[in-house]
Amino acid sequence: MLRLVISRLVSLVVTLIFVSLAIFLILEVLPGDPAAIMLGTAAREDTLAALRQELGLDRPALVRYVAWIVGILQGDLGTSITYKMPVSTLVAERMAVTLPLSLLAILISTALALPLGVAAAARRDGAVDRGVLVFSQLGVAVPNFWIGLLFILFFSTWLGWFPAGGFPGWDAGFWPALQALLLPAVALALPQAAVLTRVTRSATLEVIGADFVRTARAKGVDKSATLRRHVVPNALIPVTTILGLQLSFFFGGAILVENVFNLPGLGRLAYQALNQRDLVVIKDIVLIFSGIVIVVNFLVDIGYALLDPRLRSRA
Amino acid sequence: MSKRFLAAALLLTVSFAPAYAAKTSLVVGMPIEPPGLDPTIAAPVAIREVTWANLYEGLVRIDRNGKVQPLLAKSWEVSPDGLTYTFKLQDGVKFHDGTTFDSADVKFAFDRARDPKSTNAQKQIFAPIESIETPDPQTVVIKLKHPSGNFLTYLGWGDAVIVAPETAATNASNPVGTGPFTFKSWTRGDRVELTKNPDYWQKDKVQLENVTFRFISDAQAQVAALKAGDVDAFPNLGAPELFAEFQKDPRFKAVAGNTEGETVAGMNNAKKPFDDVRVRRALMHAIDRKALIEGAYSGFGQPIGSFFSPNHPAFVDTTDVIPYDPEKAKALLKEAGYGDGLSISIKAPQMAYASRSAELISAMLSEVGVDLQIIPTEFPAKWIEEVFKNKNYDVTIVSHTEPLDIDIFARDNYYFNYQNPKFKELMAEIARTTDEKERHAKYAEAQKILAEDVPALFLFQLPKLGVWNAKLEGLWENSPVPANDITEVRWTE
Amino acid sequence: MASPSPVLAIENLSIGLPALADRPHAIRNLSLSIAPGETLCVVGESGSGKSMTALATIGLLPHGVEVLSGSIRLDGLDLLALDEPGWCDVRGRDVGTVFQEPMTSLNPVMRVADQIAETFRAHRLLSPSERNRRALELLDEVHLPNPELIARAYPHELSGGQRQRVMIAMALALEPKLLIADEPTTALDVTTQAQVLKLIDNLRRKTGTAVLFITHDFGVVAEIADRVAVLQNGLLVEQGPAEEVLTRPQHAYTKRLLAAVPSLTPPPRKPLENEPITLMVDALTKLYGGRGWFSKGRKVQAADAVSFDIRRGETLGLVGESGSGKSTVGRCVLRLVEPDGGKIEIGGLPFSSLPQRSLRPHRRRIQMVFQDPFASLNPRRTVGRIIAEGPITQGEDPAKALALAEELLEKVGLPANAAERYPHEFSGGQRQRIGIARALAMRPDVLVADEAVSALDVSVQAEILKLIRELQQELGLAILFITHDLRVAAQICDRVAVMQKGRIVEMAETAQLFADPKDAYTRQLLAAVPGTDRMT
Amino acid sequence: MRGSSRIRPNAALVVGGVLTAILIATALLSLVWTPEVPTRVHIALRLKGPLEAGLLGTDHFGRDVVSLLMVGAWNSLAIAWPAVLLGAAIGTAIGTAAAAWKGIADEIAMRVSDVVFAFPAVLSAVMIGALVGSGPLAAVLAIAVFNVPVFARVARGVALQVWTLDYIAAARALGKHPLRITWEDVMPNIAGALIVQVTIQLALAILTEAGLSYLGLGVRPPNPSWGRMLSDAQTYLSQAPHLAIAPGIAIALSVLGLNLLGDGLRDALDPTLRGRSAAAA
Repeated sequence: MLRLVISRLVSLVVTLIFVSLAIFLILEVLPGDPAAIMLGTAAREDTLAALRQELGLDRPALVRYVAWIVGILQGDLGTSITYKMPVSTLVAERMAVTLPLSLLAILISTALALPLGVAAAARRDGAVDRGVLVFSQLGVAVPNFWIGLLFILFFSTWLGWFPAGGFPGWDAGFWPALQALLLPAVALALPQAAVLTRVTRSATLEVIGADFVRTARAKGVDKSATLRRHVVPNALIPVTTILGLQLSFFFGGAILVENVFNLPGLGRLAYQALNQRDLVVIKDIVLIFSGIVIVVNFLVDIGYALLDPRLRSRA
Repeated sequence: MSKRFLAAALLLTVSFAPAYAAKTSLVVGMPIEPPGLDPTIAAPVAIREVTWANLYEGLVRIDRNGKVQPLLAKSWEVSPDGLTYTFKLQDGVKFHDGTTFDSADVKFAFDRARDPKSTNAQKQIFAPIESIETPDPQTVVIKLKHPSGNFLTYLGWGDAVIVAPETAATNASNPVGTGPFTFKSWTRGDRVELTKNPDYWQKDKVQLENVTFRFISDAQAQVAALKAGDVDAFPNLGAPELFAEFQKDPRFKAVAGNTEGETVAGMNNAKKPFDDVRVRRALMHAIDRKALIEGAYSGFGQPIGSFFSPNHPAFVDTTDVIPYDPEKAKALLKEAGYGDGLSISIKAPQMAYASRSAELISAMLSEVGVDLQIIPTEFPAKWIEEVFKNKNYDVTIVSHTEPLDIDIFARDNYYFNYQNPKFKELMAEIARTTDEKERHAKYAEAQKILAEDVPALFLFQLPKLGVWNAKLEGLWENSPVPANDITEVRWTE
Repeated sequence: MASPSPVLAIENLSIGLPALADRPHAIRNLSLSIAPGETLCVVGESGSGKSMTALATIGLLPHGVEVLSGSIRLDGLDLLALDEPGWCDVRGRDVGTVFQEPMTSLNPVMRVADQIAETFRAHRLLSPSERNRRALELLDEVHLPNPELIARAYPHELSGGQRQRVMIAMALALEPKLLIADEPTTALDVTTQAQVLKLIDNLRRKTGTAVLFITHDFGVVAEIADRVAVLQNGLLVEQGPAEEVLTRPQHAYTKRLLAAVPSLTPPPRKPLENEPITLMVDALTKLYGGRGWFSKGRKVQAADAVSFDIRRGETLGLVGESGSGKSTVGRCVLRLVEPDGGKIEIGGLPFSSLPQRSLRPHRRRIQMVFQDPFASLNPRRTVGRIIAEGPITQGEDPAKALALAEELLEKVGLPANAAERYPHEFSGGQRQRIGIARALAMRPDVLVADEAVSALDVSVQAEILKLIRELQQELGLAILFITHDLRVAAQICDRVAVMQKGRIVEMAETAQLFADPKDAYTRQLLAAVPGTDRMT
Repeated sequence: MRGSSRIRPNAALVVGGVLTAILIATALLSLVWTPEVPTRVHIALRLKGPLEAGLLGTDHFGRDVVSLLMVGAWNSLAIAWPAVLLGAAIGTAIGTAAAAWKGIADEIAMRVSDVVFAFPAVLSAVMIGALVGSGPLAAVLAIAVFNVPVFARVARGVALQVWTLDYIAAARALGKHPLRITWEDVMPNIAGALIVQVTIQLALAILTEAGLSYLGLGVRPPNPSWGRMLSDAQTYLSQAPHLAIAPGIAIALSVLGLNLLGDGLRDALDPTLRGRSAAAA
């Protein structure tokens, strides 16, 4: 187990280094001078030069890369070019929206998908199964931002039940904040829930057909206990992997959904920072995004091993 | 039925109850969040819309009619040669951190702004300054190298507000000025909160206790926030297509005013075929400004024929100089040698007004045989790089939101690549002219030159679509400078 | 028939298959009965319906397969009339079941003790702590060493034999009246098989449980059965006491099946002394594992200084249990797996020292026939193309190669028009013939047959063995015949090498090895071959 | 019966095939005919509801929504197809090569695909848009980049399985070069899985394209695209909800069709179902 963790950790670090290099190189060749962008159309050459120096843009690329990485290792994400404040603070504020949003979405998606998938598989070709099939096909086909638009149309414009967007902040209280995140989270969750339902269903079906399930039934274990004790624990294994992979979709989707619902989240920040060429912020956010995805997949691997004793003892 | 009526009546009483106590808080909506809160080190308009006149004050201010008024300077004298300005400062003014405001602060603020290392976005304001003297704490004497006709006006802008040496470095995230409100908090991506400055030097003018600026970029969300009462005022609503609803709604006041934003389709005057004035005029003739405004801005916004804000006293209407006339356009194109058609491109930023205008212009030009390809170019990053810096474009489109910026057509190396010695000379004269009347006459002449020469396709003045609670008073209808001055805003009842 | 009050009585049972299947019935009008303490072997080839009978008895027929008529009575109780809770009551308590696949029949994420305890739990018997205690006792009863350790283990940590013991422990936990064993030893090595068969037999004697034992292997039948029922395509063709059926079969099918079981007595040996040595293998070594940064430790010595040679026209058998390294040796000899050391010469060609690139033109000299008739033929190519491919690769004209392929097809007993068809249109035995034709198309000097008949039913097996013998005679092939089945080895090999843990422990002429094994392991293997006392 | 002809039609295949055929037919038809010129601006007719002007009304420039949707179908496919095919070609090459040679090459290929996977697709698309200029090329590249690791993994996964099969060992024993084995023996047997993946990725590509043009990164205006129609519609949500509903349904039906087609093909081509009957064991 320890060996597995160490080998995974090494590959995690290697991947992170690759990712950070990739991010840095891409941003190096990105057209657009942050200084010129900040100062706008009225800027003069000497002002620009002064700003470039202030931002450290005149140093060689390697120095900036090393400085960036060293800074991150020391917990210093640098200072935003446009906001003139520590990126860590900026990110922390935005994270307070995106993280709950993603977690809520994952929660909704999982809470919807697991029972539906298992129920559909338990009674294959039954009414539930057919319903689930339709749901999963439609869910996958519908863009999350369009669901968001429709939600706004129905729940905000026509019914007036929910705010059309925006985020009151956690200061405004837990419920108002949660309410503002609910529709976006559902919009974000539905397509992924559809995917997850399908995965759960087929994983469950596969396990239901396994020999050991027949063994359990032959022992006299009834259907529901077999499902609970034998089928679901084994079906969960592939489902966790998909959940890990989906995280990247949740973050990617967050950019769109945050735009639709006007949420001050990390995705919007990334999009704005890119338009403003706030290189410091973009670098950090992309690294954070991909870092989270990589770390979560690492955790999924470990979790996988915890769920599956066969992997636990191997390596 | 009667039961329901009773319930409704009860509800009404309940909901009206708090309104009797004079409301002292205000939530102002803005489409764009400022990237920082120091207008003296960065360009974005949103910075000024939060801070100018609310947090920071300058020696003078621009009022809602575009006129220069005294502020931190209670009076001033200008020497006859236009080179020496002597300002008398207000007494008893304090910065939010408790330090006293005096002439040393003025000197510090202006020296900081004109320092070579300064990143002030309007350094040309300070360029003419020869020296700043502070004979006593209440007097500032500024000597200029050469006369600057608009010097006083410039000092009313956000770029020239007075900051204190103790706090200047951190103003971007923790602003300290002399204004009627003090900074309370900033939730990035969402809101900036201000509270009343208890030590403000003209405290009596201020009615509000708390002011919140909320940043809502999405138009639907702006409307929803207004209707839900989450936001009391949206001085510049992002969605013209939704503005009409508010005009009909008695709960709101909806005013379409003017901004300083001239929306123009700039052309690369150094590049063929735009070096030929016949082509430029032909393109101008091909554009139906009324339809354009209808399609791009739901009919709001004033058509312009030159590059000058209707807010300014020197404005003249030049839309008739080159009116919509597709036949004339075709004829001119033929004359210029493009009778068989012309294929050009427009680099259009992503802002709705710009991309929509580009689509409409493309459609209009196709009627006179010009194929205009649209190349989306994100603003500011890509636009500044490709269009503004490298001048790698045929046609582009943006709104120039700085006040009184007609002189950009006189600048060398500006992205239009426009060279007109006569116009340049006129601008130089204006700078030297201290007499207001004379200056205005020359501005009128300049407007006519541009209208005839068409260095850019002059389209419309960006409107200021203000919507606010009908019970609010004191908000600006036009914006001669980018600002949300809330000093004297109050709730009636 | 045997006893007035049978434990299990199946009468006129018919089981229907889904619409798309190749026949309408899995079982037709089957009647069987088992007396207390009796072992009934149901024997038949694949597809005979024997497993369906077992599954019907515990009410777990697969989706789409249904009982059409007939009755199944357990101690007088009409099983087919039971509802779901009723079935749950019967399963585990009255009928215990052991399935074929030890690798997949236990829940991989549940500890062994919990899986055994679950049998009690399902029937609401005993307290949790008592269940665990009983689980330990049961593990001990099935002779598992270290019951405490095994109880805490997960299935993957046990060997196949250990898992089958766990399965048996589980099946017998509630002392059922009937034990159903569905091919419980088929996936096991021969020595393990012997132990498990003995265990089942002992437990039956001890508890008096009736056993329904399903198998395809007459050796196993001979070892364990009191009575035998022979199934062919869902029909019962013969039934009777084991002694009678094995020695005096009545039905033609039973006779054919019994005749196809290879004898342990080898045929007379061929004179080979004057033939030249075609394949020479010297000190072949292969070590698995040790690759990657962190996977040190798990190293397996799959081949440890293996040396042998084969003469023209000779067959050398390589026998051993799973994991003995015999397949690795086979693949190393072809250099499909790169050996770590040692020398391979084919007719004087230094086969082991050539780099892969210059090896390719010489590959025709040694060819292979594989075990799995389904995985060894590319499903997307026509049979003709599959056979002609080798010569074409070696530069033969395609048209000629295809003509040759048709000739070869006839030679291996398939019609020439088979060349235009695809592999899935053929049965397992036919596919093995195609695989042989593919190898022969290269005109090889050496043929390696890796468990080439292991996946086939006995009747088919006999035909393929005959074909190989004939071809060898005609073409003078040197054959390395890898098998785990000593009966097969006895019939086809001139000499036999016994492998254990990567080494050849004994190599001798077949007759001599079977008559007078020198090595202890060889003796153990021979002793474990089932059915030796009732069949030769 | 031949191997290639053993495609069993099923409901998903039929419905998916029909929907996809309609999508492709509409796209192709838009090249030669649309009810109105899709770029023709008609300010006087702006924001008309369905049937007030044209079948599905007009947008904020008075353009005919049906015509826009039709050309949008073409543009959607014109980005999705090349992007997926490009990604599939490169990814399959990488994946099959990794499976054939294993070892270090395999390790590197998989690490790189991890890196690409770690980037949220939309974010990398925005970055590519910033790099090559937002437009169809950026969208194609961005979607292709994301498809490379997908296909590399799928191809590697199934190819590795195929490489363990005995017919590959047989082919090696015949002296075939690994490249030739990959081409003749591996490719035909992983083609089914790849085709299924192509349809699924096409569906995803249409979704991604819509997302990108929603953010203003796809096809250039005035050339219509479904995603941009949605983003334009957002500001007119209360006045003209049909503008938001029509393109969404177009996207959903296209994606649904391709997904169903993929599922149907998977069932029809599944090698585990082939040659296996429900015979008694």
